[in-house]
Amino acid sequence: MNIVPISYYLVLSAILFGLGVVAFVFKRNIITIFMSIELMLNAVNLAFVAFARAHNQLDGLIFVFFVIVIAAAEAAVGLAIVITIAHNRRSLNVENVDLLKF
Amino acid sequence: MEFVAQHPILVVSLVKIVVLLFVLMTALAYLSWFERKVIAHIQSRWGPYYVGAHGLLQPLADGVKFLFKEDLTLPAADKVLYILSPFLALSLAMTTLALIPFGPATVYIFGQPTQLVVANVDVGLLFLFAITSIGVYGVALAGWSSNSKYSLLGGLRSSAQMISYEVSLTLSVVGVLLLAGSFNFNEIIEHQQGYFQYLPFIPRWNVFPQIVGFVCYFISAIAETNRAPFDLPEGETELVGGFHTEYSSFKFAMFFMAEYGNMITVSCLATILFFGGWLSPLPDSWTWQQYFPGVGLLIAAFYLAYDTVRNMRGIGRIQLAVVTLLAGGIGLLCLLPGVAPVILGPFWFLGKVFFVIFFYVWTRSTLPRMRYDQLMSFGWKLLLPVSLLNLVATAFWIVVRHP
Amino acid sequence: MSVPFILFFVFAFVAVGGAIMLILAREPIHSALSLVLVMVALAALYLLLGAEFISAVQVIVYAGAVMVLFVFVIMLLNAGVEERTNFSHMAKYAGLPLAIFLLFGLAHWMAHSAIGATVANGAGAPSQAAVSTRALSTMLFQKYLFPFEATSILILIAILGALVLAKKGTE
Amino acid sequence: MPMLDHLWIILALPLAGAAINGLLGKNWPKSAVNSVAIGSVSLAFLAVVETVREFLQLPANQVPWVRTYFPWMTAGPFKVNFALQVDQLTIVMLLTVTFVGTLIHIYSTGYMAHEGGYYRFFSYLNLFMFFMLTLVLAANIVVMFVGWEGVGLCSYLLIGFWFLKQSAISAGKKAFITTRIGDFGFTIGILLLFWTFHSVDFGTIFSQAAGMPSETMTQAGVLTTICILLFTGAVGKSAQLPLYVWLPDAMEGPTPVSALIHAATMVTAGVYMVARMHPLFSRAPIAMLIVAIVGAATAFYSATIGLVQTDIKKVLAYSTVSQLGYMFLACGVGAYTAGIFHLMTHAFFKGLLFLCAGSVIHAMGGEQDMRKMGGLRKAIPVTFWTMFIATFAISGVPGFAGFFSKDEILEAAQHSNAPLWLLGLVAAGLTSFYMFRLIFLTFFGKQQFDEHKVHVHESPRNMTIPLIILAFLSIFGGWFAAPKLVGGTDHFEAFLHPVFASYQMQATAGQEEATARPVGEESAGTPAMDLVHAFTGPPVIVGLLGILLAWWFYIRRPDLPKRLAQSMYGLYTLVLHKYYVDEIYAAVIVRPLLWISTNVLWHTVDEGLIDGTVNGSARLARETGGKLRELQSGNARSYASWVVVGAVGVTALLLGIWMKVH
Repeated sequence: MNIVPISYYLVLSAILFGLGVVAFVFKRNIITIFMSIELMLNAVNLAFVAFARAHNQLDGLIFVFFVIVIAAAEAAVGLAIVITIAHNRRSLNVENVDLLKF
Repeated sequence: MEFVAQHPILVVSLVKIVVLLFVLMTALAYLSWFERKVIAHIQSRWGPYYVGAHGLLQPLADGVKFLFKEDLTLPAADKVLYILSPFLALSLAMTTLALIPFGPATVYIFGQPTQLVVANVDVGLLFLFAITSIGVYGVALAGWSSNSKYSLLGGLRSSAQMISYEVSLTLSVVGVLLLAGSFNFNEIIEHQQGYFQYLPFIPRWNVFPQIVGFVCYFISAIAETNRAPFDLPEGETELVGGFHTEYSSFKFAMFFMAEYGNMITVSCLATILFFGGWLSPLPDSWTWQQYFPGVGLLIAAFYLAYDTVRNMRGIGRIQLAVVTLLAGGIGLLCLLPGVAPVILGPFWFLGKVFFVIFFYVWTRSTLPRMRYDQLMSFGWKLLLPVSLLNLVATAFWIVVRHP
Repeated sequence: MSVPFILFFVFAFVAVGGAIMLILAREPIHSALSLVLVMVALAALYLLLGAEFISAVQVIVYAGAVMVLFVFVIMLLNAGVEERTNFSHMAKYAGLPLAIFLLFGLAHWMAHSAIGATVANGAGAPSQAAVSTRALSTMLFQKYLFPFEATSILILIAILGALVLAKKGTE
Repeated sequence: MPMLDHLWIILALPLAGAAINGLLGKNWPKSAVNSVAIGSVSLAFLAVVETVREFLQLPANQVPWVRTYFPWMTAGPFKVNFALQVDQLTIVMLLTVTFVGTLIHIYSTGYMAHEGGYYRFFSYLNLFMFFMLTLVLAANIVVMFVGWEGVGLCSYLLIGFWFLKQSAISAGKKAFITTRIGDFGFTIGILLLFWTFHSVDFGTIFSQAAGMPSETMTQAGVLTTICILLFTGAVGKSAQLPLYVWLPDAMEGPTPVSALIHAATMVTAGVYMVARMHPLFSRAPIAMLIVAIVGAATAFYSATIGLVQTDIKKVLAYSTVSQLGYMFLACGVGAYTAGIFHLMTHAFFKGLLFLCAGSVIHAMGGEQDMRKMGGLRKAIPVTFWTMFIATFAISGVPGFAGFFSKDEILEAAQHSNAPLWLLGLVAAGLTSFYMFRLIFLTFFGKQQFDEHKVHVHESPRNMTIPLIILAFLSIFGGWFAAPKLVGGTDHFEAFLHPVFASYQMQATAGQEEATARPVGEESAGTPAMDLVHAFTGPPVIVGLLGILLAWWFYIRRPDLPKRLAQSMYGLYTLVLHKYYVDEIYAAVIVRPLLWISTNVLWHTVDEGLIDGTVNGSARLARETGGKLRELQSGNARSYASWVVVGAVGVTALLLGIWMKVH
C-alpha cells in the first residue's frame, strides 16, 4: 500500500497554524486565546514530525517532545496567571485586561 | 467483500472485539454481584440472595431496572456534553481492554493466526495510560454539564484527584519498565519468565523486586478509579452522588459500568506488570498443569450439582442446574487436548486478575473514606516521593547489576 | 484509495473541524473539547507517521494533562459565554485579514513548495517501519541530555511560579 | 643569621601592636594597651639590636645585605619584590628610630594618661613605627615609597588626633596636602627612575648609575631631573622651603607626636632618602647645589622666624625646620655622613626638647605661651635640667652632641661653598639665641602666671625617665666623632664610610666636591692644635655670642625686646607673621584653585556637562518612550495583530526568495 506524501501533512499543519492565528486574533476569552496558542504549537509539532519522517531523522521528534514539555509548563504558569486575573478583574475578556499596570 | 479478503486482519480484529465485549459485559455485570457478596460476607450478611440461587440473577434484575427507569435530562444542562460524557467514560474504559494480552498462545480465526489480544501495540503501556488519562473527561464533563453544584464539585474533585494520582501511578510503573526495558506487554511479561537465582521456588515476578512500586501502584490505582477509600467524587455524605448526581437510568448505568471496567483494566495491568501476566507460577516442565482449568471447573460443577440437589427448591434448582451444566461442559471442553494448552495462559491470567479484584473489594469494605485534603497531601507528599525513590533505587540497582 | 489515505483524510478533517469549532464555539469549554479533538486526531496522524511514542506522549501530556488543566480552570472560574465586544482597530483591519491571508498563503506554499514535492517522491521516501522508542530515548539521553536537564529545571521553575501566582490570586 | 634572615620580624612587631590595639583595644584598660604598644616597640628595638650584632659579623662583601621575601607586583618588565636591605646607613636609622620611638612611647603613657582615644593614639603610633621602619629597611624605591606615604598618613592621623578641634583637623589636612605636592614630584621621579634604569632595586640602580658619566654644571641630564624630582618629595616631607608651612601647624598634635614624628624621625625621612640616593645625587651637581641652597636658606629663614615666636612648641617647630635645613646643606655639599650624624644627634636633642616642652605644658596645665611662664626652674627641676642640656646641645656648645655634628656640617660647607657656609653660620647664632630665649623666658625671670590658678607640678616618673635618658644621649651621643678632634678617626664616619664610599670607586674623577670627604682629611697638625682649633671655631663663637645676646635681652634688660620691636616695627611684624607666607600661598594658590574648582569644575563641567549629558539622555529616553507608548495599548489582540503582520512579512520574504530560486 502506497503512503501519504509528506506535503499533505505540511499543508495540514499550515492550515492548522493559520487557524490558530485566526483564533488568537478573533477570540476574546483569555483561556481560549491560550488554547489557540496550543493549537499553533500542535500545528508546528505536526510539521516537525512530518519532516522527521521525511528525512528519517529522530531529531524532529525530539523537538516535538521538548515543545510538548514546554507547552505543559507554559500552560501551568499561564493558567495560574489567568486565575489571578480572573480573581482580580472578575472578567476573562482580554479587552478588559488592557490596563498595563495594576 | 473482496475488501475483506484484502484486509482479513480487520475481520479478525472485529471477531476478537465482539468476543471480548461479550465477555466483558458479563464480567462487569457479575463483578457487581461478586462485590456485593464479598462485602456482605465480610460484614457477616448474606448479600443478594433472593433473586435466583445465591442471588445469581441479581445483575440481570439490576440491568432491567436500569433500562426501564425514566431517563431524564435536565433542562438547564449542557445537552451535548451531558449525553456525551457517559459514553465517553464507558467507551474509554472498554477500549483499554483491547490492549490487554490474555495469553501467549496463538489461536486461529478464519485460518488467521492471531494472539489472544486485540491490538498488540509496541508501546501498549503508553497507550493504555493515554486512554486512561483521557478518561478524566468523562467524569469532569459530566460534573460540569449537568448544571448542578454537587456535580460540579464532584467533577472538579475527581478531575483533580485523577490528575494527581496519574503522576504517581505512572511513576510507580516506570521501575518495572526499567527492568523489562520495553513498553510492550508481552515483552514485559516474558521478562518475568523463570525463577529467582537463589530462591528457585519463587517465580521472577516483579512484585518481589518492585514491592514498593506495587504498593504505590495499587494505592494510586484505587484513587485513579475513584474507589473507596478514595471515592470522594461520589462521596454520598458530602455531595449526594458526586459527578453523576444528576444522571439516571442507563446513563448512570454507563458510569457504573465504566467504573467497574476501569477496575478490571487496572487489575489486569497490575497482573501484567507485577504478577507475570499469563505466566504460570509452576515450572513449564510440569505439563500436566494444563489440566488445571478443566479439572477445577469439573470439581466446581460437582459441588454445584451437590448444592443443587441438597439446598435448592423451585426455580433456583433449575437455574443452578443450568450453571452446573455450563461449568461441567466448559470443564470438559478445557480438557480437550487441542484446547488445554491454549486455555492455560488465560486461566492463570484471569486467576490473578480475580485475586487482585478481590483485594480491591476487600480494601473497599475495610477502610473508611479519606478527607479530601488528606487525599491530596497523601498523593503529592507521600506517594509521589516514594515512587520516585523507588524509581531511583531501581535505576541504581540496574546500573550496579549490568554496568 | 488505500487505507493510509483514508485514515489521513479522516483525521485531517477531524483536526481542521476541531480547529474551526474552537474558533466558532462560544462556550470556552466547547472550544477546549474541540481542541482536545484536534490533539487526538493529531496523535492518530503521528501514529500514521510511525511516531508511536510521540503520539502517546501527545495524548498523555496534551490531551490528558494540559487540556484537563484547561477544562479544570474553566470549570473553576465557571467561565460563561464570551460576550461580544468590539475589536481593536488593529485587530480588525490588520490582524484578521492578514491572518487569513497567512493561512492560505502558507497552505498554498506548502502545497507547491519544493519541500513537499521532493520529500513526497524522492529523497526521503519515508520508511514504513515505526520509530523505535529505544532509539528515541537513546538520542534524548545522549545527544540532547543537556536540553533535557534544562527543561526539567524549567518545569520546576514553572511549578513554583504557578504556585506563587495561584496563591496570590486566591487570597 | 636568624634575625638577618627574618628582617620582616622588625616590621611585623609594631604592625601587630597597631592591629591588636586598633582592633581590640577599645575597651581594654590602659595598662593592657600600654603593655601591647610599648612591648611591641621595645621588642622591635631588641630585634634591631640583635640585627646589628649579626650585621657586624657580616663579611664586607655581603653588605648591603638584601633579603627578598615575595614578589609584590609584576607588570611586564616592571617587577617589584617586597625586599628589605640592611647596611650601615640603615643600621643608624634603625637604632635611632626604634630607640627614640620606644622612649617616646613610654613618655606618651604618662602624657596621654588623661586623654580620650588612648588605644587609638597608641595604635597610630605603632603603625607609624611600622611604616617608618619599612621606609628605612626598603631595598627598592617602591617599598620605600610605601613607607614614605605611610608615615605621611600616620602623621595626618596623629596631627588630627583631637578630631573635634577644627584647627587640628585643618592642620592635619594641610600637612597631608602639602606633602602630597612634594610626593607628586617624588612619584614622577620614581617612574623616571624606572624608565631610565628599568629597575627599582637600589642595588641595580646604583651599579648602573656608577657606570654612567657624571653630569656637570653645564650639561644636566636625566640624573639631574630625577634627583630634583626626588628632592621635591624630600622638600615636602622634610618641610623645606617652600613647602615647610605644614610643620609649624603640625604642632596641633599631641606633643609626643611632635617629638617623634615632627622632630626625631619622619621629617628626617627626606634627608635619609637623599643620603640613600647619593650615588645619583653625586653625579648631578646642579641637583646637589639646589639641595645645598634650599637647605641653607631654610636653615636661616626659619631661624629668623623662630626668634619672635611666643608659642613654645612653635619655636621648637621652626628650629626643627632650620635643623633639617642643616642636614640638607650637609647632603648638598656632599657631606652625607655629617648629615646623617646631625640627623641622629638632632633626633636625640630635639626629641628631648619637645618632650621637655611637653612636660612644661603638662606642668602648666596646657599653657603654651612662653610669656605666661617664667621662673619654672624650681618647680620642675628635672625638666629644667634636661631641657637645659638639650639647649646646650642644639646650640652647639662644645662637648655636647650638637656641637660635633653641626661643626662637621659647617666645616664641609666651608670647604665647598662659602656663602652657604656664612648663611649656616648666622643661622647657628640665631639658633642659640632663640633657644636660650626660650629657656630664659620659660624657666628664669619671675613667674608670669597665677600660682593659685595653675598648680605647677613635676611630671610623673614614666615621663621624666625618658627625659633623663635622652639628656644623657644629647651629651654623649656625638662623641663617636670626638676622637677626630684629637686627630683620631671619626668612628661614626668610619662606620658609614663603606656606604658612601662604595659607589665612589667606579665614579669618574673631577667631582670630588660632590663626594663625601675621605676619612680623617683634617687630621694634619698636632691633636692639641686641632682641639683648640675646633673649640674656637667660628660656629662655637657665634653660638656663644647668641647665648650672650639672649642673656642680655631676656635676663639683664627684659624691657629691651619691646623697644627693639617698636623701633623696627615693620621688620618685627613681618617676621612675627612668618613673612606672610601662609597668606601669600592662600592668595596665590589656594583661592584661585578654589575659585576654579567651584566655578569651572563644579558648576560648569560637573553640573553643566556631565549631569547635563546624563539628564539629557534620560529625557530623550522619556520622550521617545512617551511617543512609543501610544502604540502599546495593552490590548493583547492588537499585539497579536502586530505579530501577525511580522509573520506575514517574513513569510512573504521567504516566498519571494523561494520564487527567485525557482
